[in-house]
Amino acid sequence: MFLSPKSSPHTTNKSSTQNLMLRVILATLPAFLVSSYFFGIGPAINVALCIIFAVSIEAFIVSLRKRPVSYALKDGSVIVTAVLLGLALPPFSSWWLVLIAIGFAVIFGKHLFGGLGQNPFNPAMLGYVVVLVSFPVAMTSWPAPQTVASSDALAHVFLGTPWLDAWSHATVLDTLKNNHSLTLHELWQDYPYSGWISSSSSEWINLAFLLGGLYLLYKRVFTWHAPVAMLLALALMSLIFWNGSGSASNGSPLFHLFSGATMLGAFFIITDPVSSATSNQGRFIFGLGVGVLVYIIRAWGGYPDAIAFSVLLMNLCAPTIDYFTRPRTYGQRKAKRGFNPGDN
Amino acid sequence: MTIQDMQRSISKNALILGVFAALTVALVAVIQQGTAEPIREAQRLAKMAALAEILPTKSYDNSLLDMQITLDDPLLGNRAPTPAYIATLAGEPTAIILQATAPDGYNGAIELLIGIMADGRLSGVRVLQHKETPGLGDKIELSKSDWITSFTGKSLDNPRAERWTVKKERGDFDQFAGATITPRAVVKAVQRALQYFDANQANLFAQRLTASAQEANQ
Amino acid sequence: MTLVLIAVAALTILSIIFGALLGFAAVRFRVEGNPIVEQINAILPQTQCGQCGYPGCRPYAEAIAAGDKINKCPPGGEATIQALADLLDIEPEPLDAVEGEKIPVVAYIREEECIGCTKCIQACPVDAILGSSRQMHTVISSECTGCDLCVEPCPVDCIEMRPIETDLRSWKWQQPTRQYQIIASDKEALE
Amino acid sequence: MTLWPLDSFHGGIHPPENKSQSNQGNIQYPPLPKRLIVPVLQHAGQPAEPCVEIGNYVYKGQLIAQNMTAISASVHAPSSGTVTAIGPAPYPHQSGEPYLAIEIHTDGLDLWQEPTPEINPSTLTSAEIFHIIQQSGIAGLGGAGFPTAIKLSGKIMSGIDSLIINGTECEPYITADDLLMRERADKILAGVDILVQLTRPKNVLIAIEDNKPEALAAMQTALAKRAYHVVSIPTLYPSGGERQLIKILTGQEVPSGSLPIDLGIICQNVGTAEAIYNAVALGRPLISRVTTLTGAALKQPMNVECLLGTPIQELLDFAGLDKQQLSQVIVGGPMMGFSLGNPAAPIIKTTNCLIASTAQEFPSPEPALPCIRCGECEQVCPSNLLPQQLLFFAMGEQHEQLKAYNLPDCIECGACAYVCSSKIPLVQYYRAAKADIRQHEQKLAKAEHAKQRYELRQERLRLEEEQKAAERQARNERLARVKAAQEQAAKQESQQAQSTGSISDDELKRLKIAASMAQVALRKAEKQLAVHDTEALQTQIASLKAAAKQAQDALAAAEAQLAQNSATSSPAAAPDEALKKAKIQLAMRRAAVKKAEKAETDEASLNSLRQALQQAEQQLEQLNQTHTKASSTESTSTEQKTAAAPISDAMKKAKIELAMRRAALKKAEKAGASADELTQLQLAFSEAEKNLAQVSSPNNPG
Amino acid sequence: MSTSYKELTINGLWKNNPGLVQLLGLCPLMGTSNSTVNALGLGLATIFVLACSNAAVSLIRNAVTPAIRLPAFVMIIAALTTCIELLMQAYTYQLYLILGVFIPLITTNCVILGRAEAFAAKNKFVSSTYDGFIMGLGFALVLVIIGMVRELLGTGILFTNMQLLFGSMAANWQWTVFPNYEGFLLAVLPPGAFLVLGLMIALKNQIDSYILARTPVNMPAAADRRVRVTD
Amino acid sequence: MSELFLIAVSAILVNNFVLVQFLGLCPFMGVSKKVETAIGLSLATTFVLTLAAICSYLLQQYVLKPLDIEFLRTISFIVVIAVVVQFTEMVVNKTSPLLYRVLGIFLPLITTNCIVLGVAILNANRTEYGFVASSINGFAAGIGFSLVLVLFAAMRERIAIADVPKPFQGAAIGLITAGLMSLAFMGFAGLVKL
Ligand SMILES: Cc1cc2nc3c(=O)[nH]c(=O)nc-3n(C[C@H](O)[C@H](O)[C@H](O)COP(=O)(O)O)c2cc1C
Ligand SMILES: Cc1cc2nc3c(=O)[nH]c(=O)nc-3n(C[C@H](O)[C@H](O)[C@H](O)COP(=O)(O)O)c2cc1C
Ligand SMILES: Cc1cc2nc3c(=O)[nH]c(=O)nc-3n(C[C@H](O)[C@H](O)[C@H](O)COP(=O)(O)O)c2cc1C
Ligand SMILES: Cc1cc2nc3c(=O)[nH]c(=O)nc-3n(C[C@H](O)[C@H](O)[C@H](O)CO)c2cc1C
Ligand code: SF4
Ligand code: SF4
Ligand code: SF4
Ligand code: SF4
Ligand code: FES
Repeated sequence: MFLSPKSSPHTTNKSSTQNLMLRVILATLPAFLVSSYFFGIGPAINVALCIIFAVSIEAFIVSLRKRPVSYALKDGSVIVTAVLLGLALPPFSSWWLVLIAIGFAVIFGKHLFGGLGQNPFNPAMLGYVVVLVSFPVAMTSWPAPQTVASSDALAHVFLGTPWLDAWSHATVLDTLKNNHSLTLHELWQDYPYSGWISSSSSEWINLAFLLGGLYLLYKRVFTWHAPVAMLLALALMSLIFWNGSGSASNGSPLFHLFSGATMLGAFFIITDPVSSATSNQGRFIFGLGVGVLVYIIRAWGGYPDAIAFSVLLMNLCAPTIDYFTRPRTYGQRKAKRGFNPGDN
Repeated sequence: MTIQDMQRSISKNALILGVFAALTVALVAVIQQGTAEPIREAQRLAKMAALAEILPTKSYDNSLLDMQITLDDPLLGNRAPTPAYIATLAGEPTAIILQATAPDGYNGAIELLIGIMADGRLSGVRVLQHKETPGLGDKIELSKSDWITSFTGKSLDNPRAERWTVKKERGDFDQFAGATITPRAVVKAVQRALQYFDANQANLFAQRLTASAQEANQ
Repeated sequence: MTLVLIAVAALTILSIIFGALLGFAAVRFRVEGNPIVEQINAILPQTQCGQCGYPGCRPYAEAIAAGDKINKCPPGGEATIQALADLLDIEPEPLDAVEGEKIPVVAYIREEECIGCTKCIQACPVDAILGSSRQMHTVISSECTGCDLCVEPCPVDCIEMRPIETDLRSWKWQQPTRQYQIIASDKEALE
Repeated sequence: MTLWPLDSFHGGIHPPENKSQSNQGNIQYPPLPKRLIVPVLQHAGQPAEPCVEIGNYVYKGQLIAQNMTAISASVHAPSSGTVTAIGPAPYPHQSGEPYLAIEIHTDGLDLWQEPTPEINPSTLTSAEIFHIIQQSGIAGLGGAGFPTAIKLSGKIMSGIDSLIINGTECEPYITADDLLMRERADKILAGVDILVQLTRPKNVLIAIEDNKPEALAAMQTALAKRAYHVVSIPTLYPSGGERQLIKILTGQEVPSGSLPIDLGIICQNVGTAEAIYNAVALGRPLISRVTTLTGAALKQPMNVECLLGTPIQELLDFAGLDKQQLSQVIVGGPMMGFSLGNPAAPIIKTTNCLIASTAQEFPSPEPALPCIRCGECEQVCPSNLLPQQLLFFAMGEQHEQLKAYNLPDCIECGACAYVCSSKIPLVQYYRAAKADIRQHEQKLAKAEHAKQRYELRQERLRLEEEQKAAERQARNERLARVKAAQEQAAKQESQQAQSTGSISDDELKRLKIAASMAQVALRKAEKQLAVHDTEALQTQIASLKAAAKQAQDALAAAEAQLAQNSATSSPAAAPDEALKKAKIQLAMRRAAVKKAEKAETDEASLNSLRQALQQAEQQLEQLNQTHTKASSTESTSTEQKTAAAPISDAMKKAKIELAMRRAALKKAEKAGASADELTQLQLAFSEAEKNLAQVSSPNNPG
Repeated sequence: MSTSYKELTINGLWKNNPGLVQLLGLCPLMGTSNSTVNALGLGLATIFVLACSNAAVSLIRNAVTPAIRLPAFVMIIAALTTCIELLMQAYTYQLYLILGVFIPLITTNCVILGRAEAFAAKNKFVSSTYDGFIMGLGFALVLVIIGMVRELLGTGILFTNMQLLFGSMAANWQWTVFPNYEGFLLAVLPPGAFLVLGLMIALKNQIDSYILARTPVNMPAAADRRVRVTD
Repeated sequence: MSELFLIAVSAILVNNFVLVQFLGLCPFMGVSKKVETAIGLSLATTFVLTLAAICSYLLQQYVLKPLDIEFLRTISFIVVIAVVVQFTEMVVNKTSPLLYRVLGIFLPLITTNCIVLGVAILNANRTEYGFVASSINGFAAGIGFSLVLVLFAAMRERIAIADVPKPFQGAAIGLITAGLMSLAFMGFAGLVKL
């Protein structure tokens, strides 16, 4: 009769993981719309492909493991991964590139470690980095905003018709990296789309991500610690190493905060609860680390944008951060942290 | 533990290890003796092959390796003094082979071997060593792409100085898709080497005498 | 040829010095005993049952220290293997036993059948059986380790191994069943 | 209300209160039940031992089970009536398993044994008060049920710092303390007075959550001139937890592993205070308590003062249980209570609330999703633990890690599971892990114990072996010396040397063990000495050496005496001798039979062997009889014999026979013997059984 | 220890494979497996050193004292490594340049010292030599397979530059498996090495458990092993 | 000065000896199941690495080079390393039980750790490295090793309790994690151009 009695508590609040995931997806909507404004159906194709591939791969793996498929899929986390990856990949990426990215994300990033909640690395960023290092050319070819016709785009994505040189367009960060002679003004000036701070599509997209992020913060999907720490660190670093001029000086704080994937990273990526540190203190350190690394790699490293690498690098540190930021439990004299050779 | 104990242990262990050392080192030394010559030969051959590749065979009749001088100049970008080889045809200098380093490759320094004819034209360029990304920057290797041969025949004023860069920066040289940094670095390094040669040509060819003297001394 | 001689001489001298140094250290800094055996022994369940193939836990500990497998102790089960693997920093292996882990048991002597032969007393490694010759014997169940060594020697088979009784106070919570375990099909999985 | 500086603890949650359903009316009195089930364990600790028998008449308040150990509480009859059963009975526990209880059929008279005069507690000494509390079976009524007497026993002499009276009642649904404070504030305070008299605290703090304004007002009013502080604390679950409350009120944290009393703080529930008043001033032991009956499946949620032992079913019916609606009964609050395994179970001292819930009220949980480390749980944990880490370690059964992450400090409050967005039953993982750890630790302790016993045994065997060897040698020497002379004497001697089962033998064994233990201790100390050479150790070794020598000497003396003894009592050994021979013969025959059986010898030879065996057995029996006679007539002491009446030899023999047959049968079955072999053995077996029956029937006095 | 040759073979190639099971010698396994030719070159060198060092150690096993056992063994291995280094330098100079530091590092390939300690120090000459050879072979096989997988995934081509090892006749052994292949850089970059080896180990585990599931377990009699603590 | 700093950054991050240059992988995989042991091995390795870099530099400069017997480099380096390690172990074992628990038990593992010999040889190959640069490189290699080892160990502690598919449990998932670590470290590519 009472074979396995259920323990207290007998009541819980209304929060649910599915709900959380749903909110995150919802919060990406502004950025998706802005992105679509600039790149047409590009983002939509990316996201759609990602979701289709991601769900099928997850279903396949779960059934390989003889686990209930519907149970694994219903949390919706794989869709979050897919949406975020889809938004991070350059628009009009070939279908096979998307497949490789999402495949690595879901298989190596998530399921080899046991599925939801157990992956040490951020799956979306893992997938991104895999294709970035494997196909750097394709991954650094962003189309110039509003230049690619839908039909050409579809042909490129699915049939592999070659990329027209005219489409290709260096992002601000690329330019910062490769051209050490522009003034800051020129850096922005190059981009004909009038914007708020200046004129690049990336500001608008970043602003949209910021909006979505604030919504999530308001809904208490995550705490402020990681995003604030990351933006703070990035701003501080760029302030310290900025000499006021243009691309020779690694860029101003505003430049760094609103270019590349900064806001996507701050509010959607490093807030991934699974792969970041757990305590508030730990998350703060995690965010700081990401911010500093982003700047180091952007300014002095070999890759134009650094969110993905920085996140992976800090994912790497997350267990260690957790290890060293354990809170002091009630009634314990001090927190059990770090290296105690004496015990065992 | 007694003193004798210790003495016995010390002498025993010392002896055994000493014997081992003698035996193993003897083996290695013998092999070394046997291979010393082939190794020198292999190194020589490898170098010869590399040098021969960038000079037309008909342009010289000396043994390049024997006509070696040592150069050190900031324009060459080398970290340490490097050898250079002078080719002569019937005693007259016809070309020089320099080593130069492009310090600003994508992943670090790229070491180049540059052959320059007496008239200032490039007879050929090869990459000795680099750390560029496989699949991207490594197209500067001849085995991956023949981009590097595009230098042959170019000289300091062909193309003009401002066109000594990649096409993207309105220069004459191709870049690889997605990898501008590597080719640009190589182009710049070659250009600097040409400038160096231009400035020091007389001096360099004069050194050949000292070089051969050194050779004789050795 | 001189090179060979130089080489041999140089390295030989070096080695003689090193050999002497180590020879000195070997005597000067000799350490007795093998603390690892103690640590291993502390992990073994001390049932002294001999199922590991050694006469008691300590001998098995010594064998492990000398390189034997760590998966031979059925009473210890997975937990012990895991602890040993942690201690020795090697991969845990599945238990090397036919039946795997057993439920805890104690010996029980059906006293009306006992003929008082003392065979079981002699067999019990922890002196958990009380009685003397021609008297009925009983097991002090709090001392019995459940090793069942006393069962076989008994000429009248009056000893049986009974599961340790549980009641309300020894009742314990079980981990909730994982969700996928509930719904998972029973087909052979990749697991 | 006094202004008292408040601190706060980490975390905490605000679940819906649901208190208004049950705190509207007054405390009700349900009818006297026909049958009371009074478990002997109603508190934390050891059960009490029943001290009545079936059929006894008991008065109300009469002691029916006595606490035998310190951490235990006595149990008294809640009403008068007849004891009708003592045995396992339904018990309020999540497992639904029964527990030892005393069942009383009430006679409806509700008779106290003697009229109890009211006394003024201030006339009593501390010792007297303490004695009364101890005798009255008072255990904490706040939920944990810790016997109050021990809680108070600690530092009564020196006085304490703070006495905290816990009226927070932070769990949703429960209103028992609320009502108690509203209606019986004076009694509670009178109880507090007694506690104050006993413990002389510097501060007395009565903590009440600010969602109970009536109770606060009532307590404040009743306070009159007393210098106690009624403190209103913010509503936050689990501020009623002892440790959390102490943090709120004093800013101090009870160190892990120690008790509030170590900080000079005692925390008692308001109900406990009332119970103390009842016991000390009115002479009434703890036999009833106020319990909240609530839940959507009840028509009239209320609070009742009910007798301990009242079946829960009856109380629920009293409050108008709607059986159709009922989905589960929760004992305690929704956060920490358990769902009742068996509705026939009674109210016990710790039962502060019963929630008869409907399915909508506490819907069965959605399937748990994996933990996503969202950290919600960590934010609310009042112990500042990392619940998600604990969860992973619990799933991986990593006990060391669990301890390193302070699982033992988890108070099982359920706040983490309440907020978990993946709806993981976290507390259950922790409970299971705690139980596993406890079990594992017990196992370790046992292993250590076994190791010691094993080593002692090995030591003993070794010593015995040495002893034997020495004796053997001595014997040989002696034999050589006396050579052919007095062969018989020599033989006797040797037999005595081997003889077992005499008194001094036991003594000898004891001495041997003592000697060997002394040796072991000595050797250990010496080993230690080899490592660290200290003076203390050296003196210790010296004394140990002396002790070892003493033990050896005593052993030697005893042995010498034994030798003498056996020399003098040699005639008595004669029948023994014959008996032994017979036994040996018997054993040999038996072995032969066994062997033959194993070797599957043909029936005929087996039979002949069996006959021989029987003969031997008969012989033995005869001898045994004469021996018993002899030993009973002779004045050899029989200390060593068991107190149990000796079973007649015939019977014993029959039993042995039976047992052997049974064994043979079993063995054959195991070995897969052929069918007719089996039947034969079975026949033999049943014969033996019959035999036994015959022998035992006339003999058996019962 | 008298293990049969069949057992040694199975051990070295599969059951106790140094690369897949013992996880020893990982550095060359990762560092030189970015193309088939590199892998093959180092694999052959390792086989040589392993077989010879096992042989040598088994010969001298009784002559060393515990204090200098390690230096002595290491010295033998290092000497053999230096020999092969010199030989490669003389006869496969280009490959020698490519493999670089990994050739002298054969000295510290844990498999070699591991086998010296675990097997050769306790066994006779012939079986030790054989064990060394087989272990080396097992190692080299894994190395070459990883090399092939990485080369193929990374470039779509197999057996490039075989002339470095086999001379000019091997120059055209190159085999373009996937024409027009974009190249999956990850495979030839450092992470690829770890991932490919990880996947290979998983594959081996899966094969093992498949085999285990197919073979009926013959229950060993538990009682055989039971030792009486008491008598 | 900045040259030395760059050498250190390169050895620790950009060209991390373990994840990028593939040295010292066996102990990296073998002794990374618990953070505590990983820290012990880290300390021991850093110690030996620094010592070995110093010793081998001296040996190279003052014995091998003058005598022109540089072909004995491998053999003499490894013998020095083995002897130093073994001697240290014996001394520590006897003199400080605590230090032995923390460091000593790992010392024997280090002789066969490629990273030690590897750094010594790479230093010797880099003719431009002087004494200080060689020692810094050795020390930084140790720090780089320690960094990834400790991070990896903390990560493996977490993976040990994850529900990893059966064939991947143990070494396989460890290697894959290491691969992903190496992937993350690729982010430092191009940071320092040495
Ligand atoms: C993994 C990776 C490796 C790269 N390797 C090289 C390289 O070897 N050489 C190079 O010039 N650029 C390299 N790059 C740089 C990018 O391709 C960079 O965006 C490019 O040089 C800019 O060139 P573009 O002007 O043709 O877009 C690499 C980038 C990535 C992501
Ligand atoms: C073994 C044990 C011994 C205890 N001894 C004392 C004691 O001596 N004094 C005391 O005040 N409380 C003692 N307690 C009780 C606790 O302090 C505490 O009051 C009890 O566990 C209920 O608290 P809770 O409901 O907040 O968990 C003891 C508890 C246990 C488990
Ligand atoms: C989470 C939690 C909540 C508790 N809430 C209350 C409460 O509201 N009221 C109360 O009297 N005891 C509460 N207790 C029990 C107290 O910790 C403590 O046992 C009690 O106040 C001691 O008094 P007693 O021995 O008189 O029962 C709670 C315990 C826990 C662990
Ligand atoms: C706030 C939030 C942020 C998330 N960010 C990511 C992300 O950056 N990348 C990703 O793959 N999944 C993300 N997820 C989804 C989910 O956590 C992820 O699939 C798990 O890492 C898979 O185990 C996010 C989920 C939440 C609630
Ligand atoms: S099997 Fe285990 S419990 Fe039994 S003797 Fe061996 S080690 Fe001890
Ligand atoms: S009584 Fe039996 S089962 Fe128990 S410990 Fe002794 S021999 Fe083992
Ligand atoms: S149940 Fe334990 S872990 Fe959970 S919140 Fe309460 S004290 Fe913390
Ligand atoms: S609240 Fe639940 S899901 Fe969130 S971290 Fe805690 S246990 Fe995990
Ligand atoms: S092979 Fe490099 S450490 Fe083992």
